[in-house]
Amino acid sequence: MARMNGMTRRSAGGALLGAVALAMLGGGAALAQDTVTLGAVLPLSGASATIGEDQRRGIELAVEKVNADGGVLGRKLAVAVEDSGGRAQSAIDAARKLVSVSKTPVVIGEYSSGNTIPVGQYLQREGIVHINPGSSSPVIKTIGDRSFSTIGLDDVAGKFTAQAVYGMGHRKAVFLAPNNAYGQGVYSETKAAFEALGGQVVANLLYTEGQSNYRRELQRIAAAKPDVIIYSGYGQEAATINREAFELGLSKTPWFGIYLSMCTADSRPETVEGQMGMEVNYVGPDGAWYRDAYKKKFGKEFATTFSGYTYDAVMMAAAAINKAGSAEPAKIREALAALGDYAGATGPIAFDAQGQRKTQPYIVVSYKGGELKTAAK
Amino acid sequence: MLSAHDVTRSFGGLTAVNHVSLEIGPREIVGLVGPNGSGKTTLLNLLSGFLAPTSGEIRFDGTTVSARRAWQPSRLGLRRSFQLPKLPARMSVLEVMLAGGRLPAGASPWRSLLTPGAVRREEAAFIGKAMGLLAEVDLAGLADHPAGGLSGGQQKLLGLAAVLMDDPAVLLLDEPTAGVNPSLRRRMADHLRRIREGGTALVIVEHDMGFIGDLCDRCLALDKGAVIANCRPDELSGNQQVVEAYLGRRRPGVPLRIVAGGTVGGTVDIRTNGARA
Amino acid sequence: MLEFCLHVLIMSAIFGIAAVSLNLQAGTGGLLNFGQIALFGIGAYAVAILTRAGLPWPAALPAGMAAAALGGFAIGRLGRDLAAEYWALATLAVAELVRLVALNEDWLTGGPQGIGGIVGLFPGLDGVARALATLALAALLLLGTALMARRLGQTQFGRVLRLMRENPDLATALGHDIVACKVKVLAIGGAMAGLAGGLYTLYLAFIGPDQLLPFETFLIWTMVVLGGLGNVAGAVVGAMLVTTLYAGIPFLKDAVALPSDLTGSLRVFAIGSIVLAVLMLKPQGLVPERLRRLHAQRP
Amino acid sequence: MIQILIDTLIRTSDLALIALGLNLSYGVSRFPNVAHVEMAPLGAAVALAVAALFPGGGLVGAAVAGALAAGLAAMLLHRFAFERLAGAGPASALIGSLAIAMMLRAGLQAVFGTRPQQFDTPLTPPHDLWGAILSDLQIAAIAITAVCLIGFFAMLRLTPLGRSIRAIAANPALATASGIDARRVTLVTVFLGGTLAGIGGILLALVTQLDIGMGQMLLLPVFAAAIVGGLGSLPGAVIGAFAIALAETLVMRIDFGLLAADGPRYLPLGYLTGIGFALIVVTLVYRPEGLLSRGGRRA
Repeated sequence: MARMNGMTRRSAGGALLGAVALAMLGGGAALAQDTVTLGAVLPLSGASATIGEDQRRGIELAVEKVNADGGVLGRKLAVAVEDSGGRAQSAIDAARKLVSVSKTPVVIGEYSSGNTIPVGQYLQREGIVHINPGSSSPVIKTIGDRSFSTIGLDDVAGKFTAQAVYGMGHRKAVFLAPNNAYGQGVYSETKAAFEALGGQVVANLLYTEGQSNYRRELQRIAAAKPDVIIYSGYGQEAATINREAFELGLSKTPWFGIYLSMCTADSRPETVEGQMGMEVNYVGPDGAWYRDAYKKKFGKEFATTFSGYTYDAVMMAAAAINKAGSAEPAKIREALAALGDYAGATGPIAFDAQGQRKTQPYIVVSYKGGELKTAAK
Repeated sequence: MLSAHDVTRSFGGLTAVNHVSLEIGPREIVGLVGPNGSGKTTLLNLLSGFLAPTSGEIRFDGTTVSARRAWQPSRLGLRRSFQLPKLPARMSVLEVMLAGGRLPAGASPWRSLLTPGAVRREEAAFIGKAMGLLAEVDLAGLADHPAGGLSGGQQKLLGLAAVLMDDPAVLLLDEPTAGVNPSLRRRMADHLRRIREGGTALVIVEHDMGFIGDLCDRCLALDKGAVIANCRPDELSGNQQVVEAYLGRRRPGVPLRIVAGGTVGGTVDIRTNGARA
Repeated sequence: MLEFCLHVLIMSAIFGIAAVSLNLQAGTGGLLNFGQIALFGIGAYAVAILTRAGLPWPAALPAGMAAAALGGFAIGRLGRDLAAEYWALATLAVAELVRLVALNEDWLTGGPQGIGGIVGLFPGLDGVARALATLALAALLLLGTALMARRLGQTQFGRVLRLMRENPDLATALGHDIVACKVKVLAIGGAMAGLAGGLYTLYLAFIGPDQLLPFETFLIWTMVVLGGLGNVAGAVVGAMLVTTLYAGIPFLKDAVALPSDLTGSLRVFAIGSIVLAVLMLKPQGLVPERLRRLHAQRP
Repeated sequence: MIQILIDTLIRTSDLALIALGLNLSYGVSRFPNVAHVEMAPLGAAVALAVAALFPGGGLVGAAVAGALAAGLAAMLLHRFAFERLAGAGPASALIGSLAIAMMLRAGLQAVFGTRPQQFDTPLTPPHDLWGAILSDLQIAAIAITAVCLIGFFAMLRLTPLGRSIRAIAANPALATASGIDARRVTLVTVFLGGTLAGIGGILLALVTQLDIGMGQMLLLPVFAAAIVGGLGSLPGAVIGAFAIALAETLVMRIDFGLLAADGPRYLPLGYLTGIGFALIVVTLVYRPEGLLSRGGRRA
């Protein structure tokens, strides 16, 4: 009897595995011939799920735009999005699935440097084009010749921020950012540039994301009595921080947000009134359309800046495929490298010799009356 | 061999064992009797090093028994059994026996990996010994059965047999006969006598006065944590203090119910039992 | 497809080692180690740091194992006389502290960016050949670990561990120092987990603090619980099943055309429900622990 | 000084109700229920949904609905999962509760999305209270927490239900023998525990925002509070929450630079969340029964 039982259980387990195996085969066949499919690995679940979802929406907007404009090579464009769960291992699993099963010539991803680097290294080995839309760690440069970034790496953003803040006359700054690859990278670059100019970063507060309150971080800022608070945060944390800063009376000190639209997306307008910050192109004369398009489609401001970079990644890949006249990875790589100046949602994009975004024309913006406005240089 | 010097143990405000001193000589069989809650099991736990005394000292074979190293007395030859052994369900009877033996090669992770030959030889000798002991308690046929699947009485016998794997010098037994059927009980007494012949001293906590009377050279009676009598078993019923301890404020003549072993209860009238002894 | 399958197999083997390690601690020894990923992580980071310093991997891997064994020793000493569930929570807290150190001490661990660009296994080989060589190495090490764990389970050491799991008082009464046993099994389990972590780092050429989240410990527990606590083969089977399922659920999404933002939740939900179903319907797992019949083996 | 006290009180009110609910459930179910903290986002999410569906219903109505939903969920989980799991021992129950926590989190994410949401509460300028700064909502949260605590302890002391709960927590067998319907009282107790966690979650969401992942962030601080106070001890949970809050606030504000006399030097913020973990470890090692224990020191 017990034996019988064991047998049925075992065969039940077998059936489950069988179903998965069948799905694996089916997944490969499901891709129709009249589409060109790119791949994307994004953190749709786990700690960075908000960002991953914003990235996915960027892809959705881009695919719609490309197909409305006639698709690629006369065929429709599709992007197969896989979830990394924010785990390096799942990210690589996903990339492998895209490459060896879905046969995508381009894979876009991920957000965390910790996942982007191994995914990029894997794609490099496989000869597949990798476009990084979200990680700004300088290590990305070393991945190889098949890896491109549509996001400016930390050194560019840090230098711009330092100059802007110094130019406003602030000398004593505190720095507040999430304790992750992004926050650390942008912190060290900003600090170096700001101190080279003669300023001083008196406190660096890299906070753990997802906390219920940030009073202790903010109390430390108050204790340091800075001229300016340079900060960055994703919609959710930034909203809490801004609210608590307001309630602590800290909003009297000038705030400077790195990617201000991201910092203010979920915040109450009263709490961020008067904040200054740097931003990519969304507010500028030729970038606002992206923000409007996002708002129109999803009914809300984007929660992070990362949707625009991902949008640009898909658009550039599509442009490269059209230019190459082929969906072969090697040809796409060449076309991407030779694409020249591309007018993206996040401003003009051109790659340097290492495939990284050469320049990023940031702008200084301010938050007034519920919206972001370009500030005088 | 084993001695307690002015040992006291209290739990919170309650004193379970109160200034007890005792001495167990070689090859002696000593019964530990007393009503429920008189501190017998606590004393046994103290003697075996499972509990630390609040004050006083317990010495075995020249060394102090310390609760911080409760495993040590057992290695030195002072072993104990449990009222309810609760044997593992996923270990065989023979495995439990082997666990009672001292197999240094197999117990070392290094040697068990690197010297399989030595481990096998060591085990072979102990398996022989274990089968012999199992035969004596009628469990040889169940050697490969799960130990936790045995009946309560069989588990007790197995617990006892496992303890004997290491030829202890002093054996502390907590109610060895509770739940064991009467025919086995008699054989167990014989068996314990033979163990004593082998050079082992025994301390037995027991409610069955017949069993105590049959077996013990000497009895210690406890009440409220203190030793109230130290005499031959047959002198117990004549000891006014002991009788009072058992009967308490009850009217004489009312049979006294002594619950033994938690799961198995028995009604024992101390006077009839005493008379039989 | 072939390469993807090889990858899943390599991952199964690596996590198989981690599962065998946890099975030795939890299945055989009854120790609810909820900080298993810390031991894995110590090995992973040690190998990453050493190979970055120029040590070749055959030297770095044993060093990583030693570091993780020390970690196991430490958490064993820490919980000397704690009750099982309390100790479990303590290990969870210790694992989080280890992760915080990995996250914050960037001079050593690279901080949130982790350590990348590690010279991995078999740099001379390419593509499928490299995957095959890696798989052979990982499978060999898994086999070695499993045989070792099985052997330890059969001898007196394992018997005492099992006795300790079910009745620590009885083990003590029979003269076994259960604290020493606990520390030993955690050190051995630590070395095994460190091996898995080191292999993981070498294979992916990367390690970062996100790999040390408590969720990873839970995945390893899922493997062991699913396969059957106390059975070495069960741990290996569990590791294969969970790794395959985890890698395979996205395919299910393609077949059934689920929106991609749901698959993430679905995957986590599926893992949770498998564990729950096994615990409630078949608590002994797919490959239950068997009784070791010593007597019958001998004439 | 006042500021530190206020900050501590705010953090205490984050943790106290949820920790109290945890210890309340532990008292009757005897295993550390990891899924308990997920009742906080669940309650808050339901409250938010109700507030959105019935805009006229008012905040109080929505909060009551959310709290009751959390209590009901805790009770159903106990009735259909934990009763059975606990029968297989605390290890199964612990792992099972981890699995359920994962499933709840994944389910909440699937239904409510990953993006945090806010209640529509008025934003008021801060008050200056003898140099300490706090807002109306924070005052309200502290006050509501205090009222809930007082009400709960009064119920425990004064009502027959409270006496039954205490009796079962102290000695289930004896309580059953004296005629208490243990199963029913246990279910009611678990319901109360879930409700308390739900209220805690709603307050958190009111003061800041609803983050579906809030349970994960609360897990260790809440367990730290419960363990520091003594698992199962009800006043202990509140005192433990206060102790954790005080430790976090103090350690983050102590200027270690004063000792070395070279400018302000604080503990890196990255370790803030580690304070709770460290306290768990320290408590378990030196005083496993918690600050408030009846048994006194270990032998």
